[in-house]
Amino acid sequence: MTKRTGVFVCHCGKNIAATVDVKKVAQELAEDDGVVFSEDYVYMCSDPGQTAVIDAIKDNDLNGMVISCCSPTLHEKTFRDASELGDLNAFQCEIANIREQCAWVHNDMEVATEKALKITRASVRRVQHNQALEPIGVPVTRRALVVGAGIAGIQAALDLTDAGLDVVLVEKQATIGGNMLKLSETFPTLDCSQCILSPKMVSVSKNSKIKLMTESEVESISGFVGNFKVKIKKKAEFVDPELCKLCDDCTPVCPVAVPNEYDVGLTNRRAIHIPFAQAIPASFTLDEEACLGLDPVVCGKCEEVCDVGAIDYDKKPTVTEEEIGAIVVSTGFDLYGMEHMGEFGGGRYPDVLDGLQFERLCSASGATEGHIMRPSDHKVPKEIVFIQCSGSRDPENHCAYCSKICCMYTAKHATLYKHHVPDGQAYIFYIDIRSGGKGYEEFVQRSMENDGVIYLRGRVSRVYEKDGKLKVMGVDTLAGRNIEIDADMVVLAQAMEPSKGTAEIAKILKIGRDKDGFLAEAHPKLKPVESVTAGIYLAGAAQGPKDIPETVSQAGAAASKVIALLSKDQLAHSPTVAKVRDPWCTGCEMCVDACPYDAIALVDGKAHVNEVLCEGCGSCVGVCVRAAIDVKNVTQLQVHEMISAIMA
Amino acid sequence: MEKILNQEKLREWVDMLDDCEVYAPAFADSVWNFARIEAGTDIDLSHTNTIGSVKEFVFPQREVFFRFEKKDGVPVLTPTLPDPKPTVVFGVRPCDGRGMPRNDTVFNKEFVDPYYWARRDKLTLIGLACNLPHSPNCFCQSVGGSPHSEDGLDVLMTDLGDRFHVKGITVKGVEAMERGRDAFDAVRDGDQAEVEKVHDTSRSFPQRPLGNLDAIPEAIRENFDSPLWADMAQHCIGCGICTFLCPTCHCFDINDEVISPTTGEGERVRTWDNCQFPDFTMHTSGHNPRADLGSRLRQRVSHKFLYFVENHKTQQCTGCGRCITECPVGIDIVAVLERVSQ
Amino acid sequence: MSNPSKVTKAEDDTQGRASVAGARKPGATFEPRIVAFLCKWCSSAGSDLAGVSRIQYSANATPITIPCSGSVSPMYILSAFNKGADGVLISGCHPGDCHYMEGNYLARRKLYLVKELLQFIGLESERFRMSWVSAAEGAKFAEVVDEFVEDLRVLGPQNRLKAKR
Amino acid sequence: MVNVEEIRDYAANLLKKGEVKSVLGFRRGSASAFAEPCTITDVGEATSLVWDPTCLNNLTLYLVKDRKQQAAAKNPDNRPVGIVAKGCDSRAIGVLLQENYFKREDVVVIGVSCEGTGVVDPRKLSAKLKGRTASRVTFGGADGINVSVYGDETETVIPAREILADRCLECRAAVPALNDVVFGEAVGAREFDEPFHAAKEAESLSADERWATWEHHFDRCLRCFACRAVCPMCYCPECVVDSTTFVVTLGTSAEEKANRIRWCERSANTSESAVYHLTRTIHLAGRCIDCGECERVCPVNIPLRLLNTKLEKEAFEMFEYQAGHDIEQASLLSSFRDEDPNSFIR
Amino acid sequence: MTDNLYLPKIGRIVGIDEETQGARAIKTFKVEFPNDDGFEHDCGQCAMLSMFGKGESMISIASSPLVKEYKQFSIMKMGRVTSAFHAAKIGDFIGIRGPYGNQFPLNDWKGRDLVFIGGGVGLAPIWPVIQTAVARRGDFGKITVFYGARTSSDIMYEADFEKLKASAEVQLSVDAPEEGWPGYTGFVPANLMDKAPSPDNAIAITCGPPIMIKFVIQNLQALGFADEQIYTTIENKMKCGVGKCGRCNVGKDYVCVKGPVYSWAELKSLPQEY
Ligand SMILES: Cc1cc2nc3c(=O)[nH]c(=O)nc-3n(C[C@H](O)[C@H](O)[C@H](O)COP(=O)(O)OP(=O)(O)OC[C@H]3O[C@@H](n4cnc5c(N)ncnc54)[C@H](O)[C@@H]3O)c2cc1C
Ligand SMILES: Cc1cc2nc3c(=O)[nH]c(=O)nc-3n(C[C@H](O)[C@H](O)[C@H](O)COP(=O)(O)OP(=O)(O)OC[C@H]3O[C@@H](n4cnc5c(N)ncnc54)[C@H](O)[C@@H]3O)c2cc1C
Ligand code: SF4
Ligand code: SF4
Ligand code: SF4
Ligand code: SF4
Ligand code: SF4
Ligand code: SF4
Repeated sequence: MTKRTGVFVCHCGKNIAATVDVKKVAQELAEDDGVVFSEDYVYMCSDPGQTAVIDAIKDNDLNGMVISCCSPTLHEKTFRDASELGDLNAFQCEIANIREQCAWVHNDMEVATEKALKITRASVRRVQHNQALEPIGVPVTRRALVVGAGIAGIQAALDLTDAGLDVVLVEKQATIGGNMLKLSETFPTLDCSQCILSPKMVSVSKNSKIKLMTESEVESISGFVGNFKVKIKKKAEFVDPELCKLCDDCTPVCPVAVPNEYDVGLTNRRAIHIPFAQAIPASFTLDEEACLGLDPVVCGKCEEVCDVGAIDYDKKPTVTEEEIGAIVVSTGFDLYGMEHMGEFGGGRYPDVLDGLQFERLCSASGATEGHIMRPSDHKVPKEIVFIQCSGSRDPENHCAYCSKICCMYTAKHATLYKHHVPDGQAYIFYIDIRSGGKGYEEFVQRSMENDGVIYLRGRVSRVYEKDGKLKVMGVDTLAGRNIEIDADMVVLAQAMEPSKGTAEIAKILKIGRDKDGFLAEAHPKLKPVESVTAGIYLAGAAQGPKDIPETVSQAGAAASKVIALLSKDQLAHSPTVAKVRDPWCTGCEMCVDACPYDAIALVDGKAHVNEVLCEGCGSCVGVCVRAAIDVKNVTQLQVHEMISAIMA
Repeated sequence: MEKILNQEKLREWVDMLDDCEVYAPAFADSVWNFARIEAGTDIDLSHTNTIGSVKEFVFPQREVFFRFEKKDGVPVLTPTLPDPKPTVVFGVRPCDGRGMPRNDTVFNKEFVDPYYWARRDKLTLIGLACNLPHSPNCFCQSVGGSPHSEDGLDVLMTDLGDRFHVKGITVKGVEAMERGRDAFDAVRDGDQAEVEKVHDTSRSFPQRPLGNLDAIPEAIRENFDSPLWADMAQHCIGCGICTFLCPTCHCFDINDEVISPTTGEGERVRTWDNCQFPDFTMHTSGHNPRADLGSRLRQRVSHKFLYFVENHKTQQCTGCGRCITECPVGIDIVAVLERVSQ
Repeated sequence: MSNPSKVTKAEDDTQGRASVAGARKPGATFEPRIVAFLCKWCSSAGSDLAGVSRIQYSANATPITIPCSGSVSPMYILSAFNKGADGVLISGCHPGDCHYMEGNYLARRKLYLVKELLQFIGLESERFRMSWVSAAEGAKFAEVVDEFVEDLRVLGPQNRLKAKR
Repeated sequence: MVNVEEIRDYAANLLKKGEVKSVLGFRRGSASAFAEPCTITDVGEATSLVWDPTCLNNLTLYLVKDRKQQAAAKNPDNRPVGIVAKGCDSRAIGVLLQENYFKREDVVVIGVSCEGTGVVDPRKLSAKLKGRTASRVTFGGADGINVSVYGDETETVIPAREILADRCLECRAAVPALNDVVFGEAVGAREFDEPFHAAKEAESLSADERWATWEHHFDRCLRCFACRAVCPMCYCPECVVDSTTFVVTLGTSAEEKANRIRWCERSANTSESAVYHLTRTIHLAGRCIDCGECERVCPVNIPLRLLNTKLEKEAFEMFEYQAGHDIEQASLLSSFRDEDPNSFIR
Repeated sequence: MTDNLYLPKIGRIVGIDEETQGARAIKTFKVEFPNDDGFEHDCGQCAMLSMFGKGESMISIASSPLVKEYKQFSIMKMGRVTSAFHAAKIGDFIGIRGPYGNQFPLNDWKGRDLVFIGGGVGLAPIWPVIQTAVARRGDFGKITVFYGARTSSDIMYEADFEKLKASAEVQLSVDAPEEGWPGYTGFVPANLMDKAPSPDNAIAITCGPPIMIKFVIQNLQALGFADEQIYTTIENKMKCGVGKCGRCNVGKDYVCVKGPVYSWAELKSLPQEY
């Protein structure tokens, strides 16, 4: 086919034209092979600009065009849409980025023009080998999977069912609720966490559109957006939730006591137990690891006492496969391990607690039924020190990022402490206070003013035990003095980190993680709830530290993305996928091994690409020694042409 | 012109050719090959046959025909005819020497190849007779040559132990000898006899027989469609070493090498090619008249021992034995001819 | 374990400096030509960020945006050098951050081998460079390019693999 | 000592029982003192089989050739092929199996252990004889290799160390691991030379020195592609460095042929030859099993093995990868480990 | 100094005709010599055409030797060079050297009937013969032209065929049945058999795809044409065009020099290598 390529060079007002001689670029390109139209224009993306493009396509019968303008992330879609309006396939339009990658970063006109020419010329050579492509249509399963049933997962699941979708809600613990279940009151309004959470948990259990699977984890996934197949492994269900009457006859007979995770280790529980009074599903559960061996010969006491015969040691783990259209991942957070905070006595002194443990101390359902007392001697602490940013914002030793909520929950903790111990004194060491949020700043102010909390700006260098007290050595940088406090209790506002197993689930679901290990959003601004893999969305603290309101809104956002996605009969998958040149392929399977999406399989001894699974990353291209595979519209020929255009 | 050159005077002669580029065999990377000689002291004529043949001096691996570029939209061509310095090559074995006239024929017939001749005209070949065939694969005598053949050489030297007998054969050769006049001594009584003796001895060394040379063309012709070829080429890997190293193989490819796709600059280049490569004869359509190794072996052998004979009345093989010795899988043109002749 | 790149790096530098200083005419600055293969998701976005932040850097590197550093065929690198590039840069996402999960790990292994090979045949080690630049690291991108250009200025034009025409 | 009669009997038996259509082995040829490859199909021919340190070739190449022939044939004969294989050759079979080039049941591997020796390096021999041709090369037992030169039939013994191929001196797996039968003693590693020592030596030179070496070599390359032609791993239907479209099917369009990428030109000069050799080296990363064939066949003796072993060394030291060792493993370039070297990246 | 035979003359495309479309499109190019250094040619000869940067291809000169102002070439899009031609515009420059090869011995055919049988792009090499024969109408007996294409829109030189009808018998055929097609439907060899031209004092000249030639020759023989009465041209891959690069040989003949025109009698004496 004779090449009829159009080139459009944008001034972007003065943004480009100030450093790039756009006229020259347009003129020189007009001389290039196959270029039949080349012009510059003040604002390509404006309405008249786009009209000019559309007209030029028609008038010159263009079969390819390059818009030399800003980054393709901004206007690729604009121009591809314009292209379609001009009856030119969207994929015959390419963007040459001469603004961000040229005009804005250079100031010498001659040099920048030279580079703009190369960039544009390379794009022209590329587009001349572009294929017209149509998006690949994919049918949809109208069913969603939510992984992790903290508040994020619960909210997302409920929102999804509101839209009439079926949901599979997978939670690895025995009850849903996540970390919020452990909180006592919540800032800034100090309403009781469980009071606002329980109704939602109950809605989940009552909701016929939700298939709740606790003590379950995603084992593997195959398929693609709209058509995932997910294998879910459920631990052996030794206690039948249908039969269990919550009589609590079993726990007294159980000889094993282990730390209770819901009390963050402040209390113990039995091997057979109910995690929480309000647990959903409401049932006792048997901790396989703690149990003496599921063996009636060794123990078998609980089975004996259970009247209804709800206990069965012979139950096996089950794996079910679910067909799923889209996924919300809300696997939440864990607190950064206390053992890392050796200098603060974390993990060493019983009276150095983390934030969640303190929540449990404050909580009426907690170990002390809401009385704040030292775990070591059950004395009421009179002097209490809170250390903020414990493990956060410390790139050298701990986490580089700000955990965002610690300022707020520490203020909450100090306030709650004053409510429980009016004659006590609370100190807070902080670096600075970050209280952005509705009513948050006021909340912090109140804790200072009404509750007499002493805020000390500075770092704590060491906490050690001396004479039954915890000596807190710190500096007050505002006053410029060293500070020593003999505290009864120290609470570390530990950093939030991705919950254990985030790496694994990310790997299983083939979604990326950011440098801190949180699940990576597709775009930090424009796609904050999308993961990098189509059809998988993120919600809650798994994506980054956040508080409940933010978690809930993100969950809603993720849900609405899923709803939008699954509202279509067919999904459009990008057609820039890999294509095998059959006669060249020898079936060596290197591409099969390299493909991160398992999109390639051998069929009759030749590699075959499942276009719907293929994301067009080109990992296969990079490994095929025979050059038998290419990604459409970024073929090796095209890259070769670009290299030669640049080096010419 | 016949002269005597004492062994130690050889360098003097070389030094007196200082306005020429002088090449002589050198042993490097475990092979003998022709290398530029800077001074007479570098010369070493203890060589066996060089791996590359003298054809490289007239038919280099890469020859630029012309440069092209676009000026104001019009192609401008600049021919790049070589203009080499006069070149003298020492130590050319007679089999290589015999290759030259055969190449001359090819580059002269019907159309004269200016690139070849620009180099050829400046080339003087100083041969060295073989006192002993250097390899069991030599068969120069079986193809009508001899270890002291003068065919194609400008000068023939014969090693008499402490001295060389040097014979100018062509005008160019005599000229080269004239230039080194002072280094030479006159031929004395008995020298001639000694030369004869050396030549006789080397001729008497057994060489691989080819049988009746005249009967070979007919034998090949008869066997054109024989399955023999495929059988004999069974282990051929199609590498083309046999032809690249052959002093008489001259096939080439012509390609455009682009320097800048934007300015349309580039060069049209001739490179070596040969009939053992699959794409040599493959049409764009994929059709290939010589698609298998058997037919390609047949082409190589037929070209040398049938077609060339039909066209030019002589074999296009000088019995240097390179294709036999260097074939990585032991394909042996003498054995092939033997089988075909049976 | 001996890493030849480490052993030879210092030498390369000094030799490069010495030979180029001798060869270059005084006053004439040599402008290296770099082909930069940028991953669409990170380094290309990072260079966009450099643009948005108006960070000024050398114009010697012309970008080619590719889907992922893992899609780089060694042929691209060889070809760029063959076509006369003084330096080749490949920039992708930090380990663990690959938009496609694993592409950059595949790239790392492959490009390590390419780098080792190029050095082994005696291409100056500074001419081939790989970097991790995320979408957030506009400044780093500028730095990587500037540093590269500086290093190449010292080395002078690349003639070893450049097509002899 | 490998008893060649055993190999002959075994081969004859395979043919007799019809378990294979042919046996690839070595026989004495007319062209030189070295053995030449042969394909025997008749039981009677088995007596011509030989086995000694002049059996240089890696016959695996002919398994590849056979597969190509059968694929093109109208009536393919897909019966198994027997092959005499040294340690290195069996690794080549391993890689080909790993890459699904054929199936295990398509080949009967008649393994021969190189025991305490290996094969003769013709280049070393040529260096010793200053280019003259050996007329006889025989195994001289523990002492080394007996050589007599054409025109002078006295026999000299050259110590094995001085004449065996470098790869044999460095070999750590001289017994074919992949086999159906092995002849000879299982002497695996021997104490001649450190693996990769030539590559390590080269690394210790400066970049300029290394370039001087390779410029010299690339410049000498004839671009005959014998190195590629002989390589069992270069089985691609069309090599990326060729600019001809070899694979022409009904569906191959003119555009496709016209747009065949020319990564390098056919010209034999340093730059184009460099692209060719670097391409080949990188394509053989994790696939080259060090049979040394490319180096052996090179008419101008370019030390190609050095390039390949360089990457073999990196694969081994950096990625703990050895070509042809594990046919189930993902290949070097299509796999990775989290702990792969990272420090070279900025 | 001798002429530099590898240095092409510069030609300029002054006309482009799209003959057929599809996978194997054919275009006819009219080429002039802007430097007035053109050459004369004979029927059946070829020229090496080049697109600088792409390479050279041997192409038959499709215009009559009597036309001096320009030369005409019909090129099928096959690979690198031919695709470059297909992308060319009027006004583009090309390289051209030649003429190469032998010619149809038109003078030996005086007074005889001429039967031309062409298919596809194979019409190009015999077209100048037809043109010349028609121009020298009196020299020959009956002139018949058989030509077959896939469909009616694939017929080359369509306009010229109309003119041709005045001086020759034209037998057109298409492979695929078409509504309203006045000519023959079916392959050329069948059409030939159908019309059965007499071999008496006739010469048959055929050119086309190998498979067509094979059947045409079979049929001609069946009609009683002797081997000496049948002429065709053969194509082998060529690079130099002057008998040196070594690849186009059929037996001892380099087709670029001794061919491409052969009588069937001659061809039969050569090995089958084309
Ligand atoms: C000490 C402290 C005090 C706080 N106080 C407040 C406050 O006062 N106000 C406020 O707004 N916010 C507060 N927060 C923040 C609040 O806890 C979080 O915003 C919220 O819990 C995040 O909810 P989530 O659903 O994202 O995560 P999580 O609550 O962590 O839920 C994640 C769920 O996913 C499950 N899960 C994890 N991995 C898997 C897997 N692989 N498969 C299946 N299930 C899995 C977990 O078991 C868990 O149930 C506080 C946080 C802390 C640490
Ligand atoms: C005597 C003769 C006359 C011809 N006349 C015509 C004609 O009139 N019209 C027409 O369309 N075609 C004709 N051809 C065929 C034409 O030469 C090839 O189709 C053309 O060379 C393909 O070149 P390419 O560059 O497109 O293909 P590529 O495969 O890209 O080119 C590779 C090179 O191979 C050579 N080559 C490949 N196939 C052939 C072939 N079949 N014949 C000769 N050389 C080849 C050419 O040198 C070409 O430069 C003729 C061929 C010959 C020998
Ligand atoms: S890597 Fe290439 S040759 Fe191997 S299976 Fe994949 S596409 Fe085919
Ligand atoms: S005969 Fe030998 S040298 Fe010639 S191509 Fe075949 S294998 Fe190579
Ligand atoms: S055919 Fe062989 S023996 Fe004869 S000249 Fe050529 S290389 Fe020498
Ligand atoms: S034998 Fe082959 S390569 Fe040699 S001249 Fe003849 S055709 Fe050419
Ligand atoms: S060099 Fe690479 S592409 Fe070429 S044949 Fe070898 S493996 Fe295949
Ligand atoms: S065998 Fe030697 S000369 Fe031939 S291409 Fe390979 S390296 Fe070059």
